[in-house]
Amino acid sequence: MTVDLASSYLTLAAILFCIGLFGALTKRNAVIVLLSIELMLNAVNLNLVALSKYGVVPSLTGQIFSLFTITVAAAEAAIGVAILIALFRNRGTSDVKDMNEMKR
Amino acid sequence: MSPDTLLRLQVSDLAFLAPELTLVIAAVVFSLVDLLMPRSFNRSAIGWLTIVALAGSAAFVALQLGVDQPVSLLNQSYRVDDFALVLKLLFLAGTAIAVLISLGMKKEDLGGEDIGEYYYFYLPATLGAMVVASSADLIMLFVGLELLSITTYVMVGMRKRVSVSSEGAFKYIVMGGISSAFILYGMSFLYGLTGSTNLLEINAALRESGIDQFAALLYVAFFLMLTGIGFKIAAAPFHSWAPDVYQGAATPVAAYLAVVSKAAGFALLFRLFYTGFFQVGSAKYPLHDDVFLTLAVLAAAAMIVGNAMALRQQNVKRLLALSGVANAGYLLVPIVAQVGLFHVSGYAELVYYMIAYLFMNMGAFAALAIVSRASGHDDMRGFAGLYHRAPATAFAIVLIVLSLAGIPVTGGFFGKLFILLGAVEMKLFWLALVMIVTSVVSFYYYFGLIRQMFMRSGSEESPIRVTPALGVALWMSAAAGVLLGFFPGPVLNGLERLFRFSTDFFA
Amino acid sequence: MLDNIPILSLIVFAPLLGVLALLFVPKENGRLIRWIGIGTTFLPLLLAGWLYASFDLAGEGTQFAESMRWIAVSLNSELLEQLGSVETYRVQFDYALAADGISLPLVFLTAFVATMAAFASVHIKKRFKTYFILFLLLETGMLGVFLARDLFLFFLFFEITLVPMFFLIGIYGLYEREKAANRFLVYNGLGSALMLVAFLILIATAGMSVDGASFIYSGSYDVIFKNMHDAASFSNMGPEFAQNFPNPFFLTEGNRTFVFFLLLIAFGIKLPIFPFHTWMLRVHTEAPPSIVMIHSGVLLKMGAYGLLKFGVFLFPNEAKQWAVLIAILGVVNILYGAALAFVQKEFKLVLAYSSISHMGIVLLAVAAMNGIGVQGAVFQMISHGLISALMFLIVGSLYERTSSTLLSSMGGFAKSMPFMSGMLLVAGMASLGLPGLSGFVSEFLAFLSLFDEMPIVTAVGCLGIILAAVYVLRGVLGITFGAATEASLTYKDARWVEAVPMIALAAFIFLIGIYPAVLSEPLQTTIGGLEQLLTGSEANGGG
Amino acid sequence: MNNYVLVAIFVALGVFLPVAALTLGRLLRPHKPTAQKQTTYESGNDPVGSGQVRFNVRYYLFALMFVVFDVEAVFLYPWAVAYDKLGLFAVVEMLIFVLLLVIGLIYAWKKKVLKWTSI
Amino acid sequence: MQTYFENPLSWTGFFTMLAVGVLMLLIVLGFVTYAIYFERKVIGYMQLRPGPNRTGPFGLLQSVADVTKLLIKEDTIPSKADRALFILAPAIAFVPSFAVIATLPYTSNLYAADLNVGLLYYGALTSISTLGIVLGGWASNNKYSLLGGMRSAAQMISYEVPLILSMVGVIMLSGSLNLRTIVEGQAGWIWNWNIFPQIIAFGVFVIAAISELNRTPFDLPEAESELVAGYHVEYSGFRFAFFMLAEYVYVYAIAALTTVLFLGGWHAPAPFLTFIPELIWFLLKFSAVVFVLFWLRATMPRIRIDQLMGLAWKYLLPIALVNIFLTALVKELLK
Repeated sequence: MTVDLASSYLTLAAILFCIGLFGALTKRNAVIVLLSIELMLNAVNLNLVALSKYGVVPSLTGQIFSLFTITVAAAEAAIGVAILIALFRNRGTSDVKDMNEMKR
Repeated sequence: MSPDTLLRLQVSDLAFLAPELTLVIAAVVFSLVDLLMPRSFNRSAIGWLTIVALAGSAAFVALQLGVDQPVSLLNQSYRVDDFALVLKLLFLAGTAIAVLISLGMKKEDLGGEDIGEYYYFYLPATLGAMVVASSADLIMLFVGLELLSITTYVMVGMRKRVSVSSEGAFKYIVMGGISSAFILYGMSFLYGLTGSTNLLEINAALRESGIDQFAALLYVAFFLMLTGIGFKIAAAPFHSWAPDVYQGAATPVAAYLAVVSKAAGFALLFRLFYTGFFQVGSAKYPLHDDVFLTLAVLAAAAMIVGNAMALRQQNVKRLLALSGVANAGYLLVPIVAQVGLFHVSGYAELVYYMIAYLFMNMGAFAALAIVSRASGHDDMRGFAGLYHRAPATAFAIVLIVLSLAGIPVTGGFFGKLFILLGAVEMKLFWLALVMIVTSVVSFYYYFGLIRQMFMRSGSEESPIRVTPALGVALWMSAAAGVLLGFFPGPVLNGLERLFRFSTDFFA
Repeated sequence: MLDNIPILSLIVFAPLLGVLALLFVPKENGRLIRWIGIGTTFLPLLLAGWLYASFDLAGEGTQFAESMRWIAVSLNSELLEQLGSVETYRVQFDYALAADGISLPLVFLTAFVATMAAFASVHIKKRFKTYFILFLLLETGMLGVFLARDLFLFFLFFEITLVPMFFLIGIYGLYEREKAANRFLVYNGLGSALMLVAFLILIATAGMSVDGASFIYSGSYDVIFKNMHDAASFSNMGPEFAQNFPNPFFLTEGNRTFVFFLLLIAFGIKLPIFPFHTWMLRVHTEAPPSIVMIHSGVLLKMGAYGLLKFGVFLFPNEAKQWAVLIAILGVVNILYGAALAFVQKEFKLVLAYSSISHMGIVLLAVAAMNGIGVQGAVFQMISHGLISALMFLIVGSLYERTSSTLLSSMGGFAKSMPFMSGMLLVAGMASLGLPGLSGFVSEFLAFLSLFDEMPIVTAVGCLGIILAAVYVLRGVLGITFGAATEASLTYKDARWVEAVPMIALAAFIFLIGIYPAVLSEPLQTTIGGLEQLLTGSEANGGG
Repeated sequence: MNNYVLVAIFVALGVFLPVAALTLGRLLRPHKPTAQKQTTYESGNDPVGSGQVRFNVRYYLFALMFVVFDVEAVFLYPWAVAYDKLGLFAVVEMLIFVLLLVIGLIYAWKKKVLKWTSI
Repeated sequence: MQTYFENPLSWTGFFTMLAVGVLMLLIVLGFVTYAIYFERKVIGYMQLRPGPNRTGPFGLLQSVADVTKLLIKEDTIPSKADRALFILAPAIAFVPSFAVIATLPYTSNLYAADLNVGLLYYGALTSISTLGIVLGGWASNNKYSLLGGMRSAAQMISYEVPLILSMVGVIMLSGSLNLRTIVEGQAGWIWNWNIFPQIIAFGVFVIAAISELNRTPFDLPEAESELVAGYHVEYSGFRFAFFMLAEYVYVYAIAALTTVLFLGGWHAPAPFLTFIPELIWFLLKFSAVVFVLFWLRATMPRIRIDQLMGLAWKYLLPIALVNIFLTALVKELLK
């Protein structure tokens, strides 16, 4: 592995991933939560693309993989927002803290 | 990999993909039917057609069973082997029962206006599960998994006017998204360290090169993937979403999540960790052993947490969700009890328990559908006095509950028994103890249902009407549970004959 | 003639005939249901009597053995292809029944107590059909436990008793019935779970046998028994195999102790041994009398039987090694039960604690680890089964009249109910071990057996007998001759449907007390082998 | 690589221009804010309520459609570039893929997503 | 130029590139200034009026004067607006419009950045401008601008789909995403220009492109009659100028892209006309496209919004898809 270059990309990806995870788990606004998940997936994309060039065995597969990730992320985001809209219509709020109708 | 060297799909290969194609075509056709038919058209027909499509697909799968040499399609990324075929049958059966349960329920409790969509959404979801079972490539695994997940997100949120449904769906999509990200992140490292997304190539690369050089990253990859898969199979400590999501989902959808979705998660885990990490490790970093030790700990945690939390539940859907958490723990045990001198992979045990789990869980949800149709809620007290209102149904539910609790002579009992036997063979005494003690704890809440039905009297005394579809689903599950209990031999022998570790995973 | 008839299967499954018949009777027809229920219990009783009569007293080992392959699951065929010489490798669970000297009297006891309890079921007032179906299922389970010759089958029957009991307690019990049913289920479930683990470990190790080119794991008691006592028999698998691999079927010293303790706890819960007894008190107080008869009379014996058969017979070395512990547990049981029985205000609780105390005597006898000890244990099991059945039968009848079992509310029944009072006295005297009654024989044997080994422990245990006399007399005399209330004079004596089983039970108590050979002779057939086993095991020990 | 340096320079210039122009503008233009000037414009009336009103969900549906077909393009582009090397089978595969998406379009059409009914 | 691309980056190379960038910026600004003048003149003549003719000779300084006016005009930010976003929005709209210029080739030797994914780069960057417009509409905290912004975004993303898909046919013909390679593939006679084999795609492309530019007949986001001025109601002074600037830079970009993709770029319509310099050919085609855009504005009425969306999804998108497979089919048949 071309350690230097790869590791800087990987570090960036790791940071993005952690920010995304933090946001997804702690933010109150549902839209931000969804965005955070997108951030996590994009961190993965960065990782994949970086590793496809600087990995142990460089190959194109990583970039192909990232295409699929992008697609899936798009679908997930689309459905996430759709569900959020349905929820907003029922509940009138997009605050994650208000999603507690089902505690027991 | 230039395009010229790609192993392309041949027309002759389509025969191997017949089960999947059946579902795709059916989904497309049904969606068009649903679109083009007038409003007066009874959408239940689509439900029945869905069952027909599932049966057709199952027939194709059954025809392929018993392959000597697995078929690899699409540049080695898609495998038709017995491991996958058996699981596919399982998925299809589970889906069919879920659809059957739906057919016995009120339209408003499922998808309301979108009942047509509701029915044919089962097809792509199941297709996703089947792809997961068959794929030997990270990309394919991921795509299959996401097809399943994303479809189920929608299915959970299908009841747009019901607030809990949307809430459950939102929680599900957030947790599902996070878990996908974890799995992907782990996969990206695995890819980076081997330069391939093919599981066999990954395994070969890791074994050849030795892992000392980048062991840390490999461990990171493993734990990331495990976390993600832990979410998907709802194993503790990654189970927190399950009760909420199940409660929000329509009953058959919850059943689908509990059975098919979970089984697909196991297919993923089994294939990924067995093929990917088989005999990978070095003296300094015994990755392979660590992987399975971690899984053992996860199994124990799931069993303990799931059963402990289920004790307090009054809502049956939440209860079943947590029972599903515990069952995820049980199902992990045969995966942990892997290759030893006289024990090769717990595949037969795993699948046997999955079959039993399928029927008992589907039966439990069918029972819930019957009861909540009458009472209008999912609470435990809806079962009160059921013995007086519908004795036969109560009896069937007893059979199902016995199977869930693992009391002989039922499928659930034998499932657990064989899992335990495997664990004991591998000298995993502590895990066996945890498993059995926690399943005794589960008696308390499973028999809670029986207490309600036989020892309490409900607010109403009028007989409960059981719709034919629900009745069939319930009795079929109960009967299957009992049959599996009395005659476990043929099924297990069949599984044992079909599955070959060396060919199914490494050919 | 008997060779051709699967008599043991008939005994076990005879109650199911009743279940089948009951399914077709409309539930409104209470009378018919009762008669079918009671009538059915006579089938196994008669068969068991016949069995007892035709048991070959001169024979050794098991008799009337039946065996049929039930589940055979081939394992890991994939590995075998590489091994070569082995053709099949499977787990096999047989449907195997057999009677030996220990199970024979217990089977009879079960069938007998069940019939008596069926008579006592006249006190049941609701849902007869369900009641009798469950009752008969329970009987099948109990009979199966004592006859099963396969570890797995044993476990199965053991578990089968749980579910009907759960229902019977939960539906027909008193006010706190659900709690009692839950306790019962969870405790016993735990016990059977631990038992299952122990069994599975045994099956996966000592359960191995080689039959030609087949490797078989089985739960067969005989195979496991043989393997446990003859380390060399493991190697009946071909020599070339033994050379190539370390024997994977070997139970290490630690493992053996582990399994032994699993079994001790598992059966200890059922027995019940002191810290695990709380569930049993609830069952005794909350369950309907007929069910308590079964429970106290038979179900508790399943624990003792299992401990003997699996704990002691399969692990004689471990049992010997820990005999002091078992003995101490026994003494604790005796004294604790007796002491608490003394202070109870509820007659049912007096009886419940007395059961704990009496089961302590069984433990004590087991700890002796010799022939007389085993004999004492079985005697005590039978004797206590009969006595407690009689006691609870009477208590049930009394409760129907008085609606209370508080000692303070009962008294002076000798006048209004002379027959029942008499029976109560008989049971009480037997319980405290009056010579000529069954209790004396068993207690005598138990203490005698242990005296050589552990005189001090035995002496302390004997204290329990004195205490027993005190609490039994306090309870029984209070009820019969104590101060009568006004109401107590109005009660009617036993109806014939109550009287018949009382007389029958009392008759057996006398029979064993006067002519113990009726029990000891069949016992000898099994104990003979045991003596040898226990003395010889040290030489062969270590598996 | 250097191509991208040039691209970066273009982006930087693109950023630089507004910054420079607006900074320059600040020196030149007058700055006399009054409350009247800073009210939200609502055709001369006093503004009512918040400006960030809830807008029609229809916009979201268009966004969804866009995502679907934009992502389709992500797959079509590499396919188109490598088209000469892929052969007829790839055409059929892509045809199936596109047909599935067209079914999505028909779905949206039938569900009246494409019909613009309000603001 | 090429040497700087191939060799390792040096300071000389960097400053050369910087110079190129600044030059392009100036050219583009010049273009915008005179495109506006040109547009007003064209429309003026078409409507039988002279157009701007007071400031400078023939009114040539009219646009300069307008820009100056905007520069010294007071810049108000509504008190209710989201200040940070309000300031950011025009820049977000403008930056990508300028950045896409980097990849456009003018002649076989005259180009800025030679990206092998040029077309993808173009498509990716242009969609960012939509964000600027939505942000502007949102940040103003004004109902008109919000609706205008949303409408504009809806329109732009709707037309982006056929725009992108119409280019797939061209990519299939040339087998590359590099704009220079695409132009190289159109050498020779005029019928080699992509406009002929890809006439369907060209039609779709032009319609979608006009709509992307928010120009008549698709200028609904700024429909004065109902939305006052659309997303930039609240903008004044130079911030407003940047929205305008972005729009006209896109006119430049689209015109150049149309030339490159469909009109043969710098190639002469016939081999014997190659004596005329490539740049001239390019500029001719480029100017023609720009003229057509202005011409359309003078001619067409604004269409209704329901027609607008219907056109994109119900007609252009299926046509674009059909075009892809027609191209594939024809290519297979000709093989």
